[in-house]
Amino acid sequence: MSDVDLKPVIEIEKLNLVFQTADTPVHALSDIDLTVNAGDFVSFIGPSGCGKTTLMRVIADLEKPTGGHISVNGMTPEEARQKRAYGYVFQAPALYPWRTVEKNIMLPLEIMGLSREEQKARAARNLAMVNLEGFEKKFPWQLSGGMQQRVSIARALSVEPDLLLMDEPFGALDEITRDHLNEQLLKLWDTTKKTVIFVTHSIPEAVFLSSKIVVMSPRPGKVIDIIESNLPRDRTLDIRETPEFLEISHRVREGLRSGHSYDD
Amino acid sequence: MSDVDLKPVIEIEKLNLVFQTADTPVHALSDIDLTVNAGDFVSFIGPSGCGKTTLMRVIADLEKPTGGHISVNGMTPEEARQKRAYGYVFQAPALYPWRTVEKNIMLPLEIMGLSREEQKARAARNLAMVNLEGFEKKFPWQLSGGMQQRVSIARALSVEPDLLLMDEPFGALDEITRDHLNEQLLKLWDTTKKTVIFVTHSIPEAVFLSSKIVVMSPRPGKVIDIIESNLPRDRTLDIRETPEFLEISHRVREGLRSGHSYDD
Amino acid sequence: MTKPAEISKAGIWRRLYDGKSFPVFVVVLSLLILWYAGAVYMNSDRLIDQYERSKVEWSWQQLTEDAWSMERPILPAPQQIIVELHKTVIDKKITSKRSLVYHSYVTISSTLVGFALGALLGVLLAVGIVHLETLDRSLMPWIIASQTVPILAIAPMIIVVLGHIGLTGLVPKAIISMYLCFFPITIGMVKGLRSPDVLQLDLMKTYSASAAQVFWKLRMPASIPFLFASLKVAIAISLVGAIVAELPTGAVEGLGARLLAGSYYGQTIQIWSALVAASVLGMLLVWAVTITEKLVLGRTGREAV
Amino acid sequence: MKKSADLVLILFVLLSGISVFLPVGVDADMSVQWWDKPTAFALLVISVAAALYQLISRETTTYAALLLTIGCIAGAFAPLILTRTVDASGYGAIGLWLFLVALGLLVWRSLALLSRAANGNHLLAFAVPALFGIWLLYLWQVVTIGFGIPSVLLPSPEQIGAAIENNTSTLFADFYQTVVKSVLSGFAFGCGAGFLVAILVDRVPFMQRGLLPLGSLVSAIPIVGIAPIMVMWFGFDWQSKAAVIVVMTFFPMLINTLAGLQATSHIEKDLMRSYAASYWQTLLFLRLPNAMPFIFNALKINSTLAMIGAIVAEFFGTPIVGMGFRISTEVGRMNVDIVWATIAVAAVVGSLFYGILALMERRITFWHASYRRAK
Amino acid sequence: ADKLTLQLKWVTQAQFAGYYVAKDKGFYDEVDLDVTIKPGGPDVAPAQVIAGGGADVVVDWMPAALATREKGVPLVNISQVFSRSGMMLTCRKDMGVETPADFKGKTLGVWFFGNEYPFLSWMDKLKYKTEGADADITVLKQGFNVDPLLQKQAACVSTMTYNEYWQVIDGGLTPAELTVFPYEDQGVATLEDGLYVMEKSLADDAMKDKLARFIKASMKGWQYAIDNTDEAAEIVLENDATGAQTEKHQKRMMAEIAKLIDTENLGRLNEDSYDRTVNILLAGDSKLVISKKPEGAFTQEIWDMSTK
Ligand SMILES: Nc1ncnc2c1ncn2[C@@H]1O[C@H](COP(=O)(O)OP(=O)(O)OP(=O)(O)O)[C@@H](O)[C@H]1O
Ligand SMILES: Nc1ncnc2c1ncn2[C@@H]1O[C@H](COP(=O)(O)OP(=O)(O)OP(=O)(O)O)[C@@H](O)[C@H]1O
Ligand SMILES: Cc1ncc(C[n+]2csc(CCO)c2C)c(N)n1
Ligand SMILES: [Mg+2]
Ligand SMILES: [Mg+2]
Repeated sequence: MSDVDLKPVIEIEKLNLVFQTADTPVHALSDIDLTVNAGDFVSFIGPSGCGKTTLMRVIADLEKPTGGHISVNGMTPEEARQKRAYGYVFQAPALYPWRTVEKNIMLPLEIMGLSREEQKARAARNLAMVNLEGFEKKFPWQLSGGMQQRVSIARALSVEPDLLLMDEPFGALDEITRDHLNEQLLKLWDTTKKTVIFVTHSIPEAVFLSSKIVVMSPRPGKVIDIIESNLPRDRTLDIRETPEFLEISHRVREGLRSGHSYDD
Repeated sequence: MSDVDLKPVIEIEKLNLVFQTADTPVHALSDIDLTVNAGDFVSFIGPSGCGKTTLMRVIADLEKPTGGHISVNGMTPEEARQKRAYGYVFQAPALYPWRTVEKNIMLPLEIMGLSREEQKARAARNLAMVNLEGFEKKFPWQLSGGMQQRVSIARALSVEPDLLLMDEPFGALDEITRDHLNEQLLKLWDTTKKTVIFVTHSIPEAVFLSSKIVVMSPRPGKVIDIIESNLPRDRTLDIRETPEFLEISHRVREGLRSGHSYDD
Repeated sequence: MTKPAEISKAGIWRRLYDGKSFPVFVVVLSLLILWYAGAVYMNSDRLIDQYERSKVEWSWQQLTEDAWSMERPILPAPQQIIVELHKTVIDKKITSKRSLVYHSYVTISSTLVGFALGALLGVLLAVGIVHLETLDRSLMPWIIASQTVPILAIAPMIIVVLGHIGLTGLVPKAIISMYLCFFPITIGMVKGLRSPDVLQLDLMKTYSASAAQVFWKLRMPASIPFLFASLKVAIAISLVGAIVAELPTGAVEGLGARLLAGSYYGQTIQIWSALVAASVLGMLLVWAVTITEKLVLGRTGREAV
Repeated sequence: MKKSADLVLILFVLLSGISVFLPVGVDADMSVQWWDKPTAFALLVISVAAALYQLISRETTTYAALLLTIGCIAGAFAPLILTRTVDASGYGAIGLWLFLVALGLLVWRSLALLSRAANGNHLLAFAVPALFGIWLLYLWQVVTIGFGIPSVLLPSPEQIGAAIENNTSTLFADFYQTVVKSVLSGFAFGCGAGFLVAILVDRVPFMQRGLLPLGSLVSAIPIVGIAPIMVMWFGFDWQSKAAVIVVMTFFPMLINTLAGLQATSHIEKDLMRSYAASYWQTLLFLRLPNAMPFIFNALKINSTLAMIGAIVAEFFGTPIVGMGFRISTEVGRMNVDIVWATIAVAAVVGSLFYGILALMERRITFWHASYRRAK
Repeated sequence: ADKLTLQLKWVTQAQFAGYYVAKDKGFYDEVDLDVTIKPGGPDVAPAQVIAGGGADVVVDWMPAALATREKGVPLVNISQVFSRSGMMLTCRKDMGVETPADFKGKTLGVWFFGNEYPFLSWMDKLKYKTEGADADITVLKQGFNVDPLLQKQAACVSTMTYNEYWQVIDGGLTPAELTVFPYEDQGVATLEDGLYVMEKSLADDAMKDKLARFIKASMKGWQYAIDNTDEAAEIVLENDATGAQTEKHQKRMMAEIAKLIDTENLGRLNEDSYDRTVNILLAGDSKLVISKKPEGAFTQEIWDMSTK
């Protein structure tokens, strides 16, 4: 477990969310219980449509739960959002096409009312972090999909939030780039002691990054396993060959398989 | 090497393709040499932008090379296309939103002028193959991204082509579904003796599926390694723990890394 | 790869063919030929009638010649219009009441005022509709209904009513022009202001941005291409509106008055030259909007839709 | 509930309170007060009571919305009674106008409540714009009567309604001539031609490059200019009106259809290519369905253009029947009520025409993203 | 100077020469008036303009003015400039029209917008039905010009002696090829251009004085125009803002206009003509224009004041 103090950042109890659609209601989240402590790196993993994004959106106050209780930093999600308590990386890049890369990163900073210099400085710092120096003045459509996704990561980081919500941020990237960014993210987490909530489809990625892995299953979306990882905080990619790593991977895979609808 | 006769399906020699863009020409494919034999399962792997899609499109006669020579089934790609020699799964689902799932699958069959019953039968068979029975009458936008991608796979299979071109067909799927479809595809390949050309970002997937792995590198897009796999044709997922598998994986990773721009 | 020299040599025809001016030239040329033929066809009835009543011998050649030079033709020949345009655009002093430039100026000024008012009204309505649910629900059907009222038919009454409250001259014409042109702008802007997708809006929500910030940083820039697309439609409409509005003001001056006077005296050539002037004016106005669009969108790095 | 909403209601109560102490009309040179007309005064009290109830309960249910609406309607009858009973030559006075302004606030509030309740409720979703329209008609009525506007300038809705009732057969004959004969044929021919030429031109890109720039030239031609020419060419009956409509509707259809045909994405086209589909198969299976939203866009624009075109063209020579004829003739005869009756018919027919097209669009292009938006 | 606005019935042309001459020659200034002349047009209803307060005096035709009066806009004739009607039906002989009996089954062009009343009275007198399925003649709402006749779309069109008739001639037809039916000859002539004001203007003495001065100067203008037709036509041309009128046409028009005006008691309404007009409008069964004898539709008071 992590070596920082165990102040809970997110507390979720018996959370339920039902979408009212035209035909039948969709029970997207069912009786979710979860606590995330300060400094945790929590990964959500589970088949498509199991509610990972929805749970993340509830935490971010982009979706209202239909039952149960949730608090973020001891406040309601709405208050937390108004306090700008988190940074959110969406599943798609969501860059504004009329703004350059730099201006896109500066957008939240403008809204927060930071000084021009500070905005510029933060944009430059975070662009470097995702290996995109020199692309400041390009427009989003001049970048490849993977590069766009990296810009959106830089944008979320530039807010310098204590809580980082990331929804499949590395989905569109090839393995090498992905490995590289995994290491960068881990370094950032280790040094800044942020709390990170992370959605992924990749078991190795989840195991490599997380201090806690939440395995979910669909219809209705629920948590079927929570795996605490005792891998050291300062890990490198080599750790993926260790037996501890493979063991956790195996447990995640088993959890996934049991929650899956294919029974072959 | 595969046990079917070694009739070459695709022969590519010194193939070049330069895109004329507004500012500088992009050398997307440079001196590609490649032979694909009947019954081969060939995977293209390589970093984003290395020309995998472009090469596939040249084979499908969706892009004209600017130099070199290519033949498909002994014909020019154009003739092969007009003979409807292949089925193509695009990187995006490309379903028509005004057609139901079933109608989307029937589209190529309508164009080929098959009888109504035959169309229906094939649609049903292939929907079952991708585990989407019961979704016939839904519209594409009522499905999740992964389901849409599976419909597009069913559509390509319904043509029952001898040559199957698949561009990252499983990109949007979670690991379990992906494993499941990998197995299905392999079974199909093994029983019908199709030739498959496959693009992926995932090393294990490439190794698990292929009889031949083509590693590419970008700027300009070229082939840097071709790895023949001697794993048996009828493999199961367990094979991923064997040393042979890991050895091939390692060789692919090395190839990828050497062609990659990050040198850390 | 092909060498540049080869491209240019083999491609001179290709380039003409693929370009814009050559196709336009060809189409215009064929239209002109059709036009001349049409002029002979349409005017011949009356001419032959005349020949027969005055019992003169006539030949086809004479018929063609006469058909292209009638004083009050049913369809004037293009060169007659050009001569008339030359006479009224170049030869006349632009302050003269017989100068088309003068009349165009009169029409343009009410067009531009009407367009400005229409753009303002259109954008304001759209902003209201996007931000206030009540307006969205209650106003939209009536905005559509408003356009099915034949404003041209009630223009005279509008002029009278506005005259009653002391608005005369340019203002009533501008108001009629505004009434016609605000509609496409409202529709386009509503579409544009609503074009940001859920994700783009959610992003703003995660920053807990104020409504004003969402408007200025997201909705407004997202709507710019839509705005320009509708402005192009609207400016042509506002020209038509200004011309129409000139009729019931006593048809004193402006292209509309020219059209009407020409029509009143059966001066077909005058009608056609006023029509041509109006169309060219319309094209210039649309072109001006397109240029502005290029400038604005160029700054934001986008291309026109 | 937000403060601004309360403010609106408080303002209403305040303004109507003030109006009670002001004269509401002049009757034979005597100023009339609210309490001279007990029924009207009672109605005012009801509307104020409804506002006060809402102010206190602050409910946002459908029930509360309906209650407030009833208050509005009750209040609205008061000025009607006043303008009717106060001597016709005596105009409304300051108190009446003040109350009308106050009533506007109340109506706004009740519409806001209703539209909130209208989410998912089809009946209410229809009622909100209908009530708004009735409110506009109502204002028109009260203002024309209250300010004593001469009916040769602007008749009241009541007079217009009477004109419609008394002239049904004329109005129907006009409708038949203008809409059934001119508009429908011109619309069908213009849109059909635009569509077919678009498909033709799409096959020959050369024509497209040559023709499109002329499109903006033609769309800037004022109808008042084409109409006399068409009458000269096609005679004074409906054919010339249809011709004007053809000219007006042709290019919007052409341009929209072309845009629609080109709106297919690369990947969708590549898919067809990979099936070695023929040109016509691609057109039928892919490009036409994709162009449908654009085509409907043009149809909707053209529906309003066609109505306006037919009516205006009738100013330039017609047989003595038709909506444009009626409007232009009756203005000269000072029968402005018939003019407005015809305009009302035109507006209703035009809106119906548009509405039918919009419904068809919804049916046919149900798959388009604009109908799938969640909220 | 006192301000006064005059709304014309039609576009600037010699038909209204008197007013333009009075303005140009300073006759209005002489009586301390500042007159604004508003040209009309096909869509301008003078009665509507005056009811809307857009003018103090309008030039209108009597049938329209009386009809308007019945509709509740109390117009009063204060001066009648034209003593005779200039309206005619002009027909093509080659389409078989020689007498009114030939109208049956033909298409006739008529002006509407309130100008159709004399025609309808005439047809009523001839016992022709103009409307409905069993109509004896086809009526066509004539546009702004005489094209229907030139193009044989109609057998007859309405013309004014001073205007459209000459357009027919300019259009290539000769007088010998035409049959004309002046309304005067058919006994259905109604009074045309007269000056009308709202009843309430006559309740105000200052206004009455202003009107009298206006009549005085206007009639001086008309007298001058009749005496100097070519100069008058040129003054009209100068005032034509559309720049569409031709000198030839305006001079011809001015000469014809002069023939319609009696210079004796210039501008005074002849009460016999008034009665005839009213009777024509009241004749027949259709009662299309007015249904009862109008009261107070004219006053001689202003004209009398103006000659003092
Ligand atoms: N707005 C909505 N309306 C109705 N149903 C919804 C809505 N959003 C999500 N759902 C449904 O809720 C369930 C959970 O969706 P969610 O997006 O959270 O899945 P996920 O785990 O993020 O999947 P993926 O891995 O594909 O991103 C799905 O069944 C989905 O269809
Ligand atoms: N139509 C085009 N015009 C110009 N350049 C293009 C075009 N299509 C592709 N390219 C360029 O060609 C190169 C190869 O692109 P390609 O799509 O084949 O990459 P890929 O290997 O499929 O990448 P990914 O893994 O992201 O799908 C890229 O640099 C791309 O920018
Ligand atoms: C649409 C139209 N309506 C009425 C008239 C009739 N009119 C009014 S004033 C006047 C004198 C013309 O010289 C005439 C004929 C017309 N011509 N066109
Ligand atoms: Mg998700
Ligand atoms: Mg690709």
